[in-house]
Amino acid sequence: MTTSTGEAIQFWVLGIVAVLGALGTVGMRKAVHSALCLAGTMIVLAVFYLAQGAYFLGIVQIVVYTGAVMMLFLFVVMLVGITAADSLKETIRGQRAAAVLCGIGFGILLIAGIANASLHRFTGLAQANAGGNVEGLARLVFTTYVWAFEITGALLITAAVGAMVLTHRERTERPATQREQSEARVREGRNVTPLPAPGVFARHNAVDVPGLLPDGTPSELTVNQTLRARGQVRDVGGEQERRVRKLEQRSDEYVEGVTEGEGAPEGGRDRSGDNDGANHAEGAAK
Amino acid sequence: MDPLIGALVGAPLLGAGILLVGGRRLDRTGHWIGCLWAAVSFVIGVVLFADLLSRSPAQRTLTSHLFTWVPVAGFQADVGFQLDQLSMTFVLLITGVGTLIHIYSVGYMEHDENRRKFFGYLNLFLAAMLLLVLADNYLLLYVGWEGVGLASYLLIGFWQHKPSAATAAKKAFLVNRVGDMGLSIAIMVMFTTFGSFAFRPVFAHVGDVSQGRLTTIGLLLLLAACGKSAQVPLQSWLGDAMEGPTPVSALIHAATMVTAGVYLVVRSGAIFNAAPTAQLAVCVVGAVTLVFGAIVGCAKDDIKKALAGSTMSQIGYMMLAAGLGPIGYVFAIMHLVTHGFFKAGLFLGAGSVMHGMNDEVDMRRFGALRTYMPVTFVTFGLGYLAIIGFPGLSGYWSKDKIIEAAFAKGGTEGWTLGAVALVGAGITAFYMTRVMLMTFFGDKRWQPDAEGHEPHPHESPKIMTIPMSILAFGSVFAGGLFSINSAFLKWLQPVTGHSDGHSPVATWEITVATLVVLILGVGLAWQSYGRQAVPAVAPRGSLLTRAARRDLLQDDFNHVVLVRGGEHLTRSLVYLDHTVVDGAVNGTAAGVGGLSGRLRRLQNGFVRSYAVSMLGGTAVLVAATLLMRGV
Amino acid sequence: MSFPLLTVTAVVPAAGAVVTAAVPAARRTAAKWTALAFALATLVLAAVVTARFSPGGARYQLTESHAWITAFGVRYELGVDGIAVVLVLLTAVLVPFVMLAGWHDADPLETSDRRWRPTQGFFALILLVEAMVVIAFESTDVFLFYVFFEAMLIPMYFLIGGFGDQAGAHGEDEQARQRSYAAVKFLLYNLVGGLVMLAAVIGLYAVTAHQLGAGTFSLPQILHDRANGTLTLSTTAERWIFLGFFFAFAVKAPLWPLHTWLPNAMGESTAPVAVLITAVVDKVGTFAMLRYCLQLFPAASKWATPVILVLAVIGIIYGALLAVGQRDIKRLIAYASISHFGFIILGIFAMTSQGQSGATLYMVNHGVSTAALLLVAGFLISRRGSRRIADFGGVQKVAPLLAGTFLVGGLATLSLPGLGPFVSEFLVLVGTFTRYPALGVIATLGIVLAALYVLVLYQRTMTGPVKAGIEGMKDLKVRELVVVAPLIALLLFLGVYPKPVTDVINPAVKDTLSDVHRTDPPPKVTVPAVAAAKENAK
Amino acid sequence: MNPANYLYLSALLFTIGAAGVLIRRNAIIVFMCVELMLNACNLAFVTFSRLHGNLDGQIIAFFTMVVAAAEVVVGLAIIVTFFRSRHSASVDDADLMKL
Repeated sequence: MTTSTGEAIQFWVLGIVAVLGALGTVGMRKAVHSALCLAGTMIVLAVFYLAQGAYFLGIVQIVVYTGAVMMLFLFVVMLVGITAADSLKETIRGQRAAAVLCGIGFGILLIAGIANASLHRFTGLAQANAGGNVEGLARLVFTTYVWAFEITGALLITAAVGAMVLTHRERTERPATQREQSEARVREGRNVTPLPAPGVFARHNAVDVPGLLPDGTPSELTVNQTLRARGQVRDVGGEQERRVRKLEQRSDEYVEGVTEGEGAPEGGRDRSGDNDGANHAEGAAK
Repeated sequence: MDPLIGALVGAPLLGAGILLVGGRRLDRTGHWIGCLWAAVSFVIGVVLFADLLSRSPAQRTLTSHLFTWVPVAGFQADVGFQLDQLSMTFVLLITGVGTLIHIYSVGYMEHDENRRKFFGYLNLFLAAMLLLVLADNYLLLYVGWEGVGLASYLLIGFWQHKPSAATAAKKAFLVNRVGDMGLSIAIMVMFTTFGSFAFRPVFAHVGDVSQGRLTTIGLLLLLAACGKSAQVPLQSWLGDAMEGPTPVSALIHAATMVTAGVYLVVRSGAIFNAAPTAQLAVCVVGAVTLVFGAIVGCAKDDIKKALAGSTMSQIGYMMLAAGLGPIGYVFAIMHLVTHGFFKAGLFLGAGSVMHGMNDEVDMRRFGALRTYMPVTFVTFGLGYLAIIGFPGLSGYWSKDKIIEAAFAKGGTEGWTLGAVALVGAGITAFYMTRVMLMTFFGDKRWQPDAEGHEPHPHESPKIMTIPMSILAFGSVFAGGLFSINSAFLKWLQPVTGHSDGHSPVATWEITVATLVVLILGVGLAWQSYGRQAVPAVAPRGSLLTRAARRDLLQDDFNHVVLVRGGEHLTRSLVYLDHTVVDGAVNGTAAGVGGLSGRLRRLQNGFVRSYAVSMLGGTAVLVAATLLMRGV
Repeated sequence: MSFPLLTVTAVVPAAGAVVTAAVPAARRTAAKWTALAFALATLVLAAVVTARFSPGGARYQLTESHAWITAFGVRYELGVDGIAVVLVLLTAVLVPFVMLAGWHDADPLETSDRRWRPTQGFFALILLVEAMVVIAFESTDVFLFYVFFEAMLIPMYFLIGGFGDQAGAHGEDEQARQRSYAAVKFLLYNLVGGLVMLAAVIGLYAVTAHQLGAGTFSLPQILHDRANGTLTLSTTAERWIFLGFFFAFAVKAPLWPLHTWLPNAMGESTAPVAVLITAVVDKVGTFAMLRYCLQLFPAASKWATPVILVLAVIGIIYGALLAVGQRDIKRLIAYASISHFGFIILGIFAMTSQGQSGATLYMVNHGVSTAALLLVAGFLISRRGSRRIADFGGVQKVAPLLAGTFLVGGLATLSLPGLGPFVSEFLVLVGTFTRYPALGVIATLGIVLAALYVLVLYQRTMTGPVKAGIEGMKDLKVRELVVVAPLIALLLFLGVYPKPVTDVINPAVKDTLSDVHRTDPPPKVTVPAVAAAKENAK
Repeated sequence: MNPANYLYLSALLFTIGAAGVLIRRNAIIVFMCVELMLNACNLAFVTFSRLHGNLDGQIIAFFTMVVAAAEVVVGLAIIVTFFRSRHSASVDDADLMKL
């Protein structure tokens, strides 16, 4: 007993996708990417559900899993951020080998088990879904499985409460006022002034663009530390310096073009502090 | 009349209950309550006696079945009583002497704050003893048997604050237990043999049982008798038992309880008659003890211990007689009764002396008391004459008959036993004279007691002397009265049966011989204790004397072999239990601990490695299931 | 569907445990009274059970049967035969006394901590144990029995480990160490036993499942199927399963040489708990030998009898000798108990009606007598604050009542005629003697040794001059009298008129013997015993 | 095509998920892998329900989803708290279970 060819094609195509997604979930270095891969696999599974006449489940799969659960994942990923844990380097000796071994062995056994299971009886969901899949499920849920259903309801509530309890952080002491913070800064003598804002001498003042010190080197202080932690600080130091050089060069040319006269002091004024010594020298020469 | 039999036992039991449960509030009246219940049982006894006399000798057996005690399949134990002439005799002796001694004790224990308890115990003893002699089956008899043991334990150890008393009590109970073991095994053998242990069925079927079994039963019963009646080899407790108050020694360790063994043998006559070997054993034990006790009696300076030795010896006579079979049973009992009178009298006398001498017991510190306590002197003297078998007095009638019977057994056995009995009579005369002389004659050897009080000997109060006098009366005339056209014999015959063995020696010859021996004994005693003064401290004495002072080293033997050995055994067992039995277990535990210590390494705490093992396990399980399906 | 009397009898104490545990920490006395009330209610129920039980009626009465774990044919089956009834009653009788005796044992030393509630725990645990023991006695389903046989270890563990008396021979912490050691030892011993039994139980299931199609644990059904031949155990299988069961019971009982946990457990725990151990919980072991080993595996029992009997006799003598050698009052009593358990097991496996009736009766008597002796000993120990015999002496002078009751308890222990234990001990001895004379005689030595250790104990503790530390000793209080007096009365009653009990026991024993296909050896001379009795009665 | 293939697929996915759980250290990813395994099971359930022609399989799958959702909520909450306390999301940092 087999299924329609269309389904077969769909299976083979999407099946591969699903497997790739799964592998990606396991293999991707960054959690975000893993999450996306997983989402993909889930969608594929949803399609399979639909294809197998489990319409309700298919939809639920998309809505609940890819919709809610995976988003929750992504959310947490953002919250937690990238840590050293993301490296794929193994730390426990022999762990990976054992894992792969067990995995393969288990998989083979599982498949072997399915292989020699007698799966020849194949009654489609034709008349089970006769009254509509959803209605069918509903009938079961509210008759045979009503008790389990209620329990799961309770479970969900409990889970929600539990999550709140876990994540809720009790503030033990009064938050420090701005004044106190500044006083603390003075006391400790580290960057007494407010932190420099990012984006100084910047084409645009995006958060991930570090501010530059007068010599044009980017200051890490100016960037949100999360970004720093993730190493997502945009590398702009070199470019800016180059632009400063260009500027000076052009101004020099302009000074030469104008020759002696009123242009010089502008030039001198224009020149940044490191040329002062030269000015004095010239002054002395006169 | 049957319910009365129950009442006979019940009365003192009730008394004991009242006194022991009643508590301190009865302290002032307790002793009278005790006497009352004892007297009640005596009265009942007399009534029953009258009833028996009114019947024809054949119908003189009353039985009353109270209730079924332990019914289990074939094992039917009943609480039932059987009152026949034999029991009756004992009942009268026990209740009679018992009551007298109750009354005596009122005076003797006057200054003891636990007097109520004392009377409670005495009543308890009466009840148990009556149960013993009235039971109609061996198991119930066993109850009484151990009951008297308990009472004796409580009374010997009555002054529990004295370590010696406590030890003596314990010793008595333990030695008795050894005997009791014999009795209980005997009961088991009876049960396996006859399917019952009640007197009637057992005695009825003695005929159809192999002699070997009967001998076994007989010997076991003898063991029990040895324990209770302080016969060799289980006699060692009696001497120490004198730690108890003197009335106790008089009642329990002279008149009644110690004679229970004789009762047992006579009661089981049917069995013994059919087992000559056992009978011979009884005779031998009796004869040996007879001499043993007599020798011990000669050496002791403690008046009570000397009397205790004498008691052993006299019971030896009874056992000997009982062992002789139908010839002797009657005389055994008769001697038992007369002995009950005069020995109780002697003990009460001794008690009265101690009462006057600040509880001094060492005869070497007495002397010349006859003038200070005349009544005691007279009663004690009569008792003395009775026990040495002075012609006409009780002892004469019973003891001569026994010696006669011993000879009548015939053959070498007969001669030996007879000779022993004869010699015994002589020694008896010797040590009793010794006691008499050292206590009442000679010069004063009084010494201040531990607190330094000078003794002021004085006659005991009436309440003590009256019972003594009555007993003295008994010890003078009982034997004679019994022997008037052998009334006692006729009375007991239906129960014990009797056969006149023809003795190889004529009666008058024996009487003469006895008298001769008697005079020899007295003379010898006079020679050594009457003529020259008694040293206040005991001379070292001959080897035999020293041995005799130590109960012929019996105690030393027990101490070395049983006590020391036992201690070592238990100590080593305790050690073994701790090291070997327990050690094995703990060793295993330690091993497991070490192993787990190794395995613990696997627990590196990383969730993932645990997960690996889980997956591996699952894989194995799947594999297993698949294989199972494959099979 | 009649009223589930047996279930209720077990449920009431269980509920009592819950209620007691729920009593607020501050209301200690309230908790005690609640617990006592529930215990008494249980006693009433047990009495009702006994009254409703008709000796000589159906073998198992007041039966209840519901499916429990249908997959494994485990049923919730209750039913009592004569033996069970007696033991249930014994348990129900003893527990209130245990509670009264331990009235102050679990009072916290300092009540500063409001949440600390040892008292509630103590009494709740006792009730819990009672409930489990009762159900174990009542169950006729092997698996159900097994579950509670094991489960009762847990509360016992906490009772032993959690509530030792402050009277050790050593320092405070050393004593705590000893106590936890004892508790763990108790637990491990019995768990090991239980494990072996579990294997046997599974084996039994396998056999039944294989032969009857559907596996069952129901005792009546198995007996029935054996009877009509649909179920036949192969010799080897029967022997292995028997050994599995017997091992567990022998540990619990305990039988030499599996006894070493008992002295520790009894020595370190408080007297009431010790009573609970030896007089209540251990009885489950001997009871189970009688019910499961003999009834389920008659052939194997007969096969193992010689060894078991020898072990039992060794236990009798060995226990008694060690008791003589002890320096600690409670350990002495513990070893005495080992000796007595030897008697019980001897009686059970002698396989004569006297032996088994005697053994059952012995369980009752031993329960009562040991309770009396131990509880008085407990009062003594709590007064002196020490368990060492050497610390006592001359008590009878200052506390005569205490000494007297102690003596009575001791006399019961050495089975003095007129007190309960004598009857049972003698029955056991006779029962043994009729079939194995030699063993009977050796066992009889035990009564001499019993006298030895009891009297030595009494002499060293009670008599002689008053020792230092004893002078001010108070005599028994009213509460303590209320505990001891009834027990002593009970001992007297059982000694003088045990007929009511034996009448209940005998039919059950008869059935058991017929299961084992054993009959009493007939007397050499065929005097029909009844006829003898009659002849004797007239 | 034999619908049994769906089962093979689910077995494959399950195994991959399992392997992931064992290999990855980032708690979140581990968690995702668990989800993957659950989904694989669901697929099997649905397929079985189709094979047997009744909806019970789907019901079970449905319940699995619900429970999975609850589990995700709690699990992620745990991860977050763990990260707060340890500043790490590595499962290896939670190794207090040893000794």
